Amino acid sequence: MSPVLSAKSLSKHFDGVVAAEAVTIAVAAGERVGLIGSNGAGKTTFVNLITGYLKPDAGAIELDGRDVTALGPREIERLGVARSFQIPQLCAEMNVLDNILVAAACGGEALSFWQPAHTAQTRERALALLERFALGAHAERRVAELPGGIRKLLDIAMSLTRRPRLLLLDEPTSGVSVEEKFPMMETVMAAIAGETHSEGTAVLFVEHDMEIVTRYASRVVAFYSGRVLADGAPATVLADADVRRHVTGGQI
Amino acid sequence: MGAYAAASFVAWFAAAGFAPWMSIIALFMASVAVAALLAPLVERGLLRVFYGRDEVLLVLVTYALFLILEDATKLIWGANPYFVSAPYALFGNVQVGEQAYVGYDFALVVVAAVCGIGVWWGLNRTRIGKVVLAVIHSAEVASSMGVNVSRVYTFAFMFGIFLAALGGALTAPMISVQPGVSVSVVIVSFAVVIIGGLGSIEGAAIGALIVGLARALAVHTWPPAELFSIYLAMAIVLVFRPEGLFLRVKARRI
Amino acid sequence: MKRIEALLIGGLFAAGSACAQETFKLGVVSFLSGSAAESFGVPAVNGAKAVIEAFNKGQAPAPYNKVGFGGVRIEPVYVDENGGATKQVQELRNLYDRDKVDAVVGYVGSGDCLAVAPVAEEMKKFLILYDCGTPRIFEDGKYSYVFRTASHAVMDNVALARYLKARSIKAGSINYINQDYAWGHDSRNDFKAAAAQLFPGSKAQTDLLPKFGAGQYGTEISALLAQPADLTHTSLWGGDLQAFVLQAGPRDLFKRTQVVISAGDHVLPGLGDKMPDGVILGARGAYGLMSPKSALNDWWWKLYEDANKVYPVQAPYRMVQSLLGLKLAVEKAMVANGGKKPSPEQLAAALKGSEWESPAGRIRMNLADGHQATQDTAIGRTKYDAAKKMVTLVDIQRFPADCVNPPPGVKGEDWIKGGFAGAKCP
Amino acid sequence: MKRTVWFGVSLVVIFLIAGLLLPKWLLFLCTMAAANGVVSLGIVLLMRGGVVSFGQGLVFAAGGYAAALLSNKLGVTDALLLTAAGGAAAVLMTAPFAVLLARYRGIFFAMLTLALSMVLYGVLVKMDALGGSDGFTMSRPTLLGMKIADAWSGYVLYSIAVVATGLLSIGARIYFDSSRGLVSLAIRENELRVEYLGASVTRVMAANFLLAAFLGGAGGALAIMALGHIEPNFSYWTTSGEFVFVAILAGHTGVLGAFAASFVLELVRSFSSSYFPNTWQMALGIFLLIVIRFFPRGLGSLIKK
Repeated sequence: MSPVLSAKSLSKHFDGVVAAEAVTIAVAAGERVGLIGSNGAGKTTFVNLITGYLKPDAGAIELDGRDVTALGPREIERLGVARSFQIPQLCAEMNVLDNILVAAACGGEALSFWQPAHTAQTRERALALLERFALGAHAERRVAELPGGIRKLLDIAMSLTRRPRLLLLDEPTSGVSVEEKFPMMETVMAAIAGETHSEGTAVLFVEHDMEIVTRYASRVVAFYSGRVLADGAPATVLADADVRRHVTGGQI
Repeated sequence: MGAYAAASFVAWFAAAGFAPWMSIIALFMASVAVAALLAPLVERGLLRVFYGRDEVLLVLVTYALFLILEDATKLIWGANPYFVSAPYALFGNVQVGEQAYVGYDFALVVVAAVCGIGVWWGLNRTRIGKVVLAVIHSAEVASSMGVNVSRVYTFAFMFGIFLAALGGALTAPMISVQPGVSVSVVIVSFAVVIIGGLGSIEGAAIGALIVGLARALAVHTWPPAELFSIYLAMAIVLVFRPEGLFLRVKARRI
Repeated sequence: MKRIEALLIGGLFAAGSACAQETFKLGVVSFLSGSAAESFGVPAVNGAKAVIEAFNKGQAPAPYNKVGFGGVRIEPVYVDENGGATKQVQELRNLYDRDKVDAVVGYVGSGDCLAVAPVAEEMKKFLILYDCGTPRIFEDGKYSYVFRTASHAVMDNVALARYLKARSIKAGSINYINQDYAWGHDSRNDFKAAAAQLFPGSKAQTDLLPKFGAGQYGTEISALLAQPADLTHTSLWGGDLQAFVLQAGPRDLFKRTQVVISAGDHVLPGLGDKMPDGVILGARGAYGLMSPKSALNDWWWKLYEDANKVYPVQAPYRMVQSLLGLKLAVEKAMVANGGKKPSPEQLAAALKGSEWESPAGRIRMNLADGHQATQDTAIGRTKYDAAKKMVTLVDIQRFPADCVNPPPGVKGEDWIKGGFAGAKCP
Repeated sequence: MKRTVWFGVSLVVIFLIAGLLLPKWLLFLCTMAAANGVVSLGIVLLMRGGVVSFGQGLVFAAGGYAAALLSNKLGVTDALLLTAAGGAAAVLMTAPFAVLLARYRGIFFAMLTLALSMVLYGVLVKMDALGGSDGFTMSRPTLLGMKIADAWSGYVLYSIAVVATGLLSIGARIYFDSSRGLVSLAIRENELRVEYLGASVTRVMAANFLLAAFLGGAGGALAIMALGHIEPNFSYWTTSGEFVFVAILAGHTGVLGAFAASFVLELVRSFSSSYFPNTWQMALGIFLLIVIRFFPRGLGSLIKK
């Protein structure tokens, strides 16, 4: 079966700074890929290229074999690509439930002028999703009053409302305290498992914490100054000499 | 308000027997008086409450102020017209080709240029200017570095009022100062600032030139269009440069 | 008389005004703010205040010497005309319904006149338009409750053209500068048509239409000086006219072309020595320095000058002539109905087609089936009198009403284009 | 949604009955408050999307002139038809700008709408065919083919306004509660995320602008039918400024807030000019300041709290 995502020799330069150089990666359904690399290595740029926020200078992006290089964020999302944000992008004045309802409405077919947003059916489906993220209790609370960890979870939950084929998590555990990190990732991975397509959602997550990467990634891609340094099983990539020198700095 | 104050100051100067050329000084003093009196009252009393709030609210607050000041000037100075002709004749006439011009108009251009460059120099080349720019960019950071932000706001607002009052004072000799002169200025100043891009001095200068030329061009080529030439220019600029001509680049958000 | 207001959460309801003893409530609407206040609004209201006070004390000369209106004291209610026609329609309804006025005299802006006339007609209440000049009121519509006690603007430009013809002033080429709104367009069209009749072959050159209330005429003056014409016609008035004169004077526009102003007398007191000599101007009637000699005029001149320290110009004159006409109509109606306060219908019947003496000469309601007045007018030339430190008007020529007004039933513009058919001139 | 419809209809009936008791001048004031209120409701709709139009005079004038011309020139005089025609005309006139304007935010959206409304003002003053700056009068409309008798004209125009604005308000409430309404609120707070979630921000904003234009045009038609006279001032910036003030006073939560605020403004305007003939502008200005100072979230928030 063709890969869910295939990036072919993508490159992107910002007046002299090499953000991406000949990046070629293919991701199949069900894979859990960790993207590691120091700050400015090109991880977030890669995510922004995949989601259409940035246009590559060269190379192509394919989703299920279809070229989407020229499409904008909205069209790409409709093709089943969802992303969460390093800094949670939420609607602060609205409550948690409404945020989920917004996500559900935006992904739906045509936005209706008169179909009420709050119906028994839409509420029930949204609450189910929140339960899966252990956010049920916060449904009526205003987002502005929520602590960092909860906001992170909500941000990821919103990207899951449309059962995406490819999910991009941008540093899911950044800004979350050490004790909460693992329970949060457990919840997220369990929720993703519960929500997926028949063959399972492909997940790419940008992460600095190597313990998270080794535990949750089935495969790791290491970036360094815009290039792919190594791509393979977590153990082999983390043991690679270049990766140790440029990325992990001998952490393990 | 500046025009009316100028009318009173020039009258007091004349009554006190000062020489005609002193009337120029009277114009500047009138503007300083308006700034000194009006600015703290309005800024401290009113605008302070709205900082950081939606800028549309500020537009409404200034619209309400406009209504109040319109009647206030009428209560203080009454409805009959004032003529401030002393300064107008000071610069004699200038013959350019077969068109005769009044020296005052050229003097006005010079004063405007001096003010423009002065403000630009003040903002970009002096310590106080740097502080004001810092506050504009982000008040929190500036105050954390020990800048008394509220005093900077008051000073900046007072200086703004001074320039506006000076504009009124310098126009006074050319017109008959009476109720209703203020309405037309509101929209033209909006147009100039929007065309020029918020917060940029070069932008305001270019914006003013565009508005002035648009009006003059309309008068000479297609008189009926004079009425909405300014708004047309404003609309056209906004269509091509949504943030005005000279706005600073905004940082990327994600 | 106390007025009681209860401010409820839901809304503000005004209880009816309990009136101690019978008074004639008169609504007076004119500009108390905005750009027309200084030139037309406030002087007219000052004129009204002076005259109403004189009426209430019975000090007016015969035949106006009864106290108030036929013995009934007049209680004026002043309303500001500034704020657009929409607001004026609401204010008029409030005057009739809420304040229960018996009659309204008002309106300077032609837009306001066009807006309020149908409302008064619908509410069957008595309305006198004392100042607005647009001929369209009675040419486009027919009213039984609405009257205009001043002649419309057609006569000003016709008289101007006739004055130039009578003094054979060269008019080979004409420049125009008029405010860009209905009054400006109508005046320019009327003068252009009149000039075409009286000066065949004269060429219209620059035709400028600055924004109403522009105040800055540097560009326009340069355009006028670029192609100086024999004649420069303008219908600018109030602050705009003063600014134009102040900016054009030093640039010798008045020396290089003969400037002609259709309604310019009201700026003379203010401008004083800054007003160049030899400018030909009208006052939309025989007003101020051009008013005819009469006992009534002397009384009025002294009454106004004592109260306001400046001699009356066109605006207060038009107000006083409307109040005099109203007084006679009320008193005539009271005679007919046995001394009771007249109903709007009785007032309308009394005023329709009537004539009366005013400080500016005889006012005759003989157009638009007795609803539109005609009056004599005059054109003069400015001359600064250093001794009296004021601008005087010399070489004044008077034009009887029938010479400069269209006959009943004929539209102004058609009458001019038709070569002033039926005009009776000396 | 059923609840909104029933609540709305019962409110309209209550107002119709109350109308019979009001004195004539207050009846006229309520009619104008309703007509202006629906225009401000259009601005409230836009505010929910995070933008404020300072040029709603454009659609107000477009609706008014369309209704007046239809009535005078083409003999279409049915009131409800004219109201709908006014709204449609406003939508047609603003359609070309809708997509363009949908990309603007904050003060630039306000200024561009202001500029467009002033361009229309300039054009209207220029067109002598439309009466130039004096505008022109419009004969009284008919209702379902019946001529309206003079005595009843005040009440009939009032009820036309109440019924029309009632229907439009019910529609607005339904729209506010719809998924598109919810997404508009989301755009107000984080349009980047909405775009990422798959909705076209531009299309939602453009649709909001056209809906607001329809409300504004209908308001214009209702106002001209009550006033009987239309002039370019409908599109002047001071008129637009008052609509914005009413919308701010109303707050962007409730629909009723817009009409309550409009009623309050009409009351203050009418009483300030008779009690302070010389300083009514100052009275209005002070009132505006008090409201902005003490009701920053608007009347709507009072009701909701």
